[in-house]
Amino acid sequence: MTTNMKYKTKPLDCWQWGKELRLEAYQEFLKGHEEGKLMVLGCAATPYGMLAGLGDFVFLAGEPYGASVAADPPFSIPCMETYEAKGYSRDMCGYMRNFLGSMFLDKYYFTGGSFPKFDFAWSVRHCPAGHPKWHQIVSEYQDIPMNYIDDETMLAVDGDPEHRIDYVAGQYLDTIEWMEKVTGRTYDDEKGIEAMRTYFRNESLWGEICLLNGAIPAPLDIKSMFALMPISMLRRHEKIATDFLTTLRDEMKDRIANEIAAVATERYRMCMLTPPPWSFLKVFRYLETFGVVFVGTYVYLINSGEVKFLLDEGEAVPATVPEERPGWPEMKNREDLCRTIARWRAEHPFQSHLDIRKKEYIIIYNHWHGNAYLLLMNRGCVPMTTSMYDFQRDMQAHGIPVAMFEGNFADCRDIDETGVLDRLEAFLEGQGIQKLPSL
Amino acid sequence: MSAIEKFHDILANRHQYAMDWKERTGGKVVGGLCTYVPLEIVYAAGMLPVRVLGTHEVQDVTDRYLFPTVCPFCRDTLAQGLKGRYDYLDGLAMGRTCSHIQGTFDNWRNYISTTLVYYIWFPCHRESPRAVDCLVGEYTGFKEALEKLTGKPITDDGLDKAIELYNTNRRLMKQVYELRKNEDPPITGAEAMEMVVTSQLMDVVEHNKLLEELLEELPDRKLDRETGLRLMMIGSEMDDIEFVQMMEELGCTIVIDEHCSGSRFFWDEVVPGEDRLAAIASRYVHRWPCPAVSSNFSDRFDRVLKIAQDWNVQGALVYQQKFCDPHEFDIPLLQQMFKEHDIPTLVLEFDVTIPFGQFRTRIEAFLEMAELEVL
Amino acid sequence: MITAGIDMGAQFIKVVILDDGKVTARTIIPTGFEPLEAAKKALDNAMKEAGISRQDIKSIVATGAGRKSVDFADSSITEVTADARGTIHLNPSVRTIVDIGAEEARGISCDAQGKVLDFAKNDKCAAGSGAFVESMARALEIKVPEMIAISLKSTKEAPINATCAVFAESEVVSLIHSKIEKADIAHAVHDAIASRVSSMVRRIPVEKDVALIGGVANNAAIVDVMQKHLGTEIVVPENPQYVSALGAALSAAS
Amino acid sequence: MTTEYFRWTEYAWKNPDKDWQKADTLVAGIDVGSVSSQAVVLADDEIYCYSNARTGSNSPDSAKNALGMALKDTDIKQENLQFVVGTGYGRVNIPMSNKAITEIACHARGANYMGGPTIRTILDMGGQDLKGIHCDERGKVTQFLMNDKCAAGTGRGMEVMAELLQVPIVDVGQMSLDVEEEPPPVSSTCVIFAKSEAIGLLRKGWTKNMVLAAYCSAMAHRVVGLLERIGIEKDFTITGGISKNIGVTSRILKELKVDSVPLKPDPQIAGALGASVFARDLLLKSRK
Ligand SMILES: Nc1ncnc2c1ncn2[C@@H]1O[C@H](COP(=O)(O)OP(=O)(O)O)[C@@H](O)[C@H]1O
Ligand SMILES: Nc1ncnc2c1ncn2[C@@H]1O[C@H](COP(=O)(O)OP(=O)(O)O)[C@@H](O)[C@H]1O
Ligand code: SF4
Ligand code: SF4
Ligand code: SF4
Repeated sequence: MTTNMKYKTKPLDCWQWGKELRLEAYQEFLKGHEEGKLMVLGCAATPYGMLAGLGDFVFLAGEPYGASVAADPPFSIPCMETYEAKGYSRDMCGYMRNFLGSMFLDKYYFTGGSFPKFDFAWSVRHCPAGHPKWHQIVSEYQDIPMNYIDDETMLAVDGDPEHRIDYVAGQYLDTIEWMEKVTGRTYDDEKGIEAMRTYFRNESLWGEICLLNGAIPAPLDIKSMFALMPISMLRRHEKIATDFLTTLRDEMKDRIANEIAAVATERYRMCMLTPPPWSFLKVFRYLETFGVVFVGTYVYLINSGEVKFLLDEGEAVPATVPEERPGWPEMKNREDLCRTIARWRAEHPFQSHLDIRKKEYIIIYNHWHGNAYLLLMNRGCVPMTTSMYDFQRDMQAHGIPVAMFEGNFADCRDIDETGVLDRLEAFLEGQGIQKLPSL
Repeated sequence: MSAIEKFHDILANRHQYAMDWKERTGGKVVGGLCTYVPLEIVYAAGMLPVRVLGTHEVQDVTDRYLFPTVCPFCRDTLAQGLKGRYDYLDGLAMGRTCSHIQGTFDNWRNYISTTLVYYIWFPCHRESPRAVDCLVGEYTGFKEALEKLTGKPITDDGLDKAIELYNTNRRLMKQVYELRKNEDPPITGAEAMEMVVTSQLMDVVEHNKLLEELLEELPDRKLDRETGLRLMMIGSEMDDIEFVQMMEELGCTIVIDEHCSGSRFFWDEVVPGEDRLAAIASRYVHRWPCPAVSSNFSDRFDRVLKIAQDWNVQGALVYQQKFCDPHEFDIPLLQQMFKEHDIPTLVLEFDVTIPFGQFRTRIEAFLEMAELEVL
Repeated sequence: MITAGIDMGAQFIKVVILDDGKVTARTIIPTGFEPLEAAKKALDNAMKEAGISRQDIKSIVATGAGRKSVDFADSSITEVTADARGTIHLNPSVRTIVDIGAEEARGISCDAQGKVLDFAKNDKCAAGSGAFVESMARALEIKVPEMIAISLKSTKEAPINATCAVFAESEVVSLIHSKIEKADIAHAVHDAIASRVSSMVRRIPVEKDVALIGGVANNAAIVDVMQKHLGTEIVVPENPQYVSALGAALSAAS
Repeated sequence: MTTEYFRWTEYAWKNPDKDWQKADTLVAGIDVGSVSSQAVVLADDEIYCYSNARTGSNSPDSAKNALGMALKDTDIKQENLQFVVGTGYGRVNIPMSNKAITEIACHARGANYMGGPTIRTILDMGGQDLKGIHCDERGKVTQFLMNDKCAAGTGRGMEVMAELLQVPIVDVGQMSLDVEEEPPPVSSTCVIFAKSEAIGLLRKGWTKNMVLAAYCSAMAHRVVGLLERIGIEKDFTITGGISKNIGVTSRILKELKVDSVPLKPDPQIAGALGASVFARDLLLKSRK
């Protein structure tokens, strides 16, 4: 094995810009009310571009916020302790505990100021019971209205039946009326549609970026992906995000053409299915000392519909935006908008049918030229862990080596760092991968 | 044998009962995970719906299928399937509730060979006016699947009859619950629980017959012990009769409950309508909600408080399966509500097997809190 | 060629000296607070036993939880690799290895060359380990060997549910109170451990032959219940506690 | 036999000024805990004698032993006791008791006896359990919370630590305060894992005092978490064996920013004392 093979590497040109955009998004919250914007709480999968129909808004998704808090233990621990002191259990979703704790403490992470008060909360029920229940607590505590969309469709192997789409689309329609009622504003269909067009475009761009990472050497590593992801997550409805993502995509193509790597010593490529352990991102750095590079994780590809899996061909391609798809109507009015969102979401649900997901995992692994999967067992997240063993068996049956470790990935107190590193080292040893001679 | 003893017996031999039923009637048996499978439709297909439950034994067969933080009830349930105790099932159905039981369902589908495994995508946005229509769509598919399994159509007549029988069943159980309002209830909490759990396992015709017998016996029945403190039980899945017995022996009586092997399961009837499936769907959408499908605290809390007051309870035992997030979310506010109404609460967390010793101390201390007044 | 393997366990340090594939010395001493000193001492003892000096040893490989602290070793390998190596050397037909040590248990699946295919470890729970046996023996107020002996004579099932070592201790005490025979309690203790370990081991494919190694493999009662739980016969290689150290010494030789 | 560092000295005490023969009521409370057992004899409403012993492997013997120790230097015979209440984890297996009452009620009652009617919150830290208890002015429990799932942060955990570091348990608290700077708390209070963690710290060159400080503060922190869930109303006091471990208690008080009412003669007998107070009440009631 050529242990010392080195690729060229250099920092991303657009990195600084990305950082600014990200911070801007979080800071907007402070001036939101002053500037007369609507302040809305949602979750990562809420198609919040729709809110544009109500005028200017700022949107906060609970999970990325919770993840940011989790990555900073001195801030995170008091949050979780405050949450527990209210009588809530320690074994629940870590993002949520950080988020709610921060609300109970009245401390907003990004600025240290007080926690924003929302005009309303609007979630999707993409993890059974989770998000609407979480928002229920916010709604009780802040005394604000809440609503949610139940759309975590169980994609039947041969597509969702029409009545489910009717139900989901109908909920979006009802929500628009509800929003008008609770905000006293009138919904402008045109604006809502326009923002959602941008939203879809940006999702597809992000999917394209993730897929480009299949190149050898990988132009981006997972740490950078996680850092840039909030742009695709929080600013999906903005044109500026399109500009940024286009620049990023082009830069990646450029890097690929010139074989510029994210990690100079890349020699073993690993893939994941879930978000990372936020308080323990150094695990990736540690594995780099073995020449291991993480090229991507499944969840950020599908959680809002960025990639299309061609199951029969065994390929993954960037999803086309709805209006460019054969058989999908142009969005002309509110009904079209709601139906399009429902269909779009149904095709890329967070929890599609297991048999389909298994196929997708293999496809994306091949696309990324993976050497192994790392499965993270997040104690705080039942939806993403219940079937992990099943996936593990399936991957192994396809000859894919699988490493695995568990912990609560948004709770720094609940992860045994030494144990985990030890376990990963044993796994790599089994794969014949040794630590690189110090560089 | 008294009706109460019969319930007890059937519960202890529930698999035998189901297998005998198959032999007697030549019918098929469909297992259900959770309480969102429309019993009326299964019964109208000439099949016996039975709820799949665990046994509270230690087991080591599920660790390779379910992650350790899946609730113990779901692990216990899957273990039964893996051990082959439900091999007699012709079908298994589930109505969407929480992600834990979904894990049980998925593994059942993949690793246990039951002929028909069916998932009903229950619309969990119960407040949405569109939920019933969606559920009718789901039921239509479910009905077809059952018809294919039996080779016989499900008729409107059959549905009417099933609706009528289950409504009767619910009404009779409610009558029994009414008697628990008495100053000295004629039936213990453990016995009442056996009655409800058997209703989830038995042919409804036979269960109705036993209920009628029971309602004749109860007026003359007196418990051989004092009622003690009147308690309510609230929480996630609960069929640990032994635990309830232990608890009541310590000097209290469970007079009312709110869980899915109790009131929550049978409280609401189907309001018959021209469109049978819509009538049934409406019942399941609007029924007393399991917190796993409800994102509206007050909907549940108002009902809980009302029965607590109607049954004149002096304390509430709030329990949850370990790791059960849908219920954990509700507990702090539920406790707060009880506190505002001067009803003391005790919260317990259940595992497949429970530490009797520790629980005992807590329950006794809880009872003492109310009783030591005498000193 | 002479090589040495050092297994830095949580409770014991084991050293094996290998001379052209033959074990010439085997030593064990408690890890204590100064593991590095202890490791040196264990190695010294081993060299004495083998009648060799430091210069004779071609290469030293360390393994075990404290492997990285052994500054005089030439390299280190994880316990998982060492276990597989050592076991296959002794019993080439083994495909599944269960190692139960003082604080940890693991299951390893490997091929005929000793290459690790998959493995599972217990996460942050001491309930399936030697420490658990020892603390239960304390609760029973008997010594471990006696506990093993009476356990093998048990005739009745008794339940132990708690997985937290401390709570299990009080369960043991309450079983004593309810006049359950000590033999049956001892059996229940072993059964509880075996149940925990085997449910962890089942996460990897369990194929024959199955070997049990680590210090706890000396515990005949555990071997007995493990066979029942895994539903298969279990081989215990000679000197099971030294298998990791042997694996490290073998790795030093290659 | 090697030294057993976890052991504290067993002891008994007798009231020199009281003549039990003159008392109208003579009752006892016996607390058989998971680690320790106490017996308290109450003559009228005054403590006549008490003992504090280690629990053995069975409750009846432990109860007999504790009572025997308390009565040893007196001429009271067991038959002289008019009513006995058993409490603690072994309460149902105390042969000489007339009634069993939980340690939760007894600790509240005992704390009320020793600390006065202003006590509202009691923290009982025993061998296996942590309890936060609220009571009213008569010492009647109004609410309580116990740890479950895991025994981290209890007396047994502290014993394992004492044994491991070879420090007598009675010195643990003082030593843990004897550090220049408060080290960060250990991350795991789980009894088994704290052990390997402590070893790791010692290997890193920490002193025993620092390890103890880190462990005591982790334990204090855990306890504070439990107390915050139930809420603290003044006056506050601490009972149980760990109340004698100043390393833990001082850190708890510091974190909670409250004072605790000292309990005389002995916070560890709160359970048995409460039981004896109940015994007296029950005796008087039965006479009516
Ligand atoms: N002869 C024996 N009988 C029973 N148990 C034993 C025996 N020898 C060792 N053990 C147990 O094995 C454990 C130590 O195993 P070992 O593999 O050396 O652990 P580690 O490598 O973690 O230090 C101890 O817990 C001890 O109780
Ligand atoms: N004198 C002492 N100094 C410090 N710690 C003590 C002392 N006596 C007892 N302890 C601690 O108290 C614990 C026992 O607490 P106790 O309340 O007596 O237990 P139980 O639950 O059995 O009633 C012991 O495990 C030990 O950690
Ligand atoms: S999906 Fe998992 S991580 Fe995300 S909110 Fe739900 S429980 Fe938490
Ligand atoms: S409480 Fe709800 S989700 Fe849980 S078992 Fe009962 S019906 Fe199912
Ligand atoms: S609602 Fe709770 S008890 Fe019921 S299946 Fe889900 S996690 Fe388990």
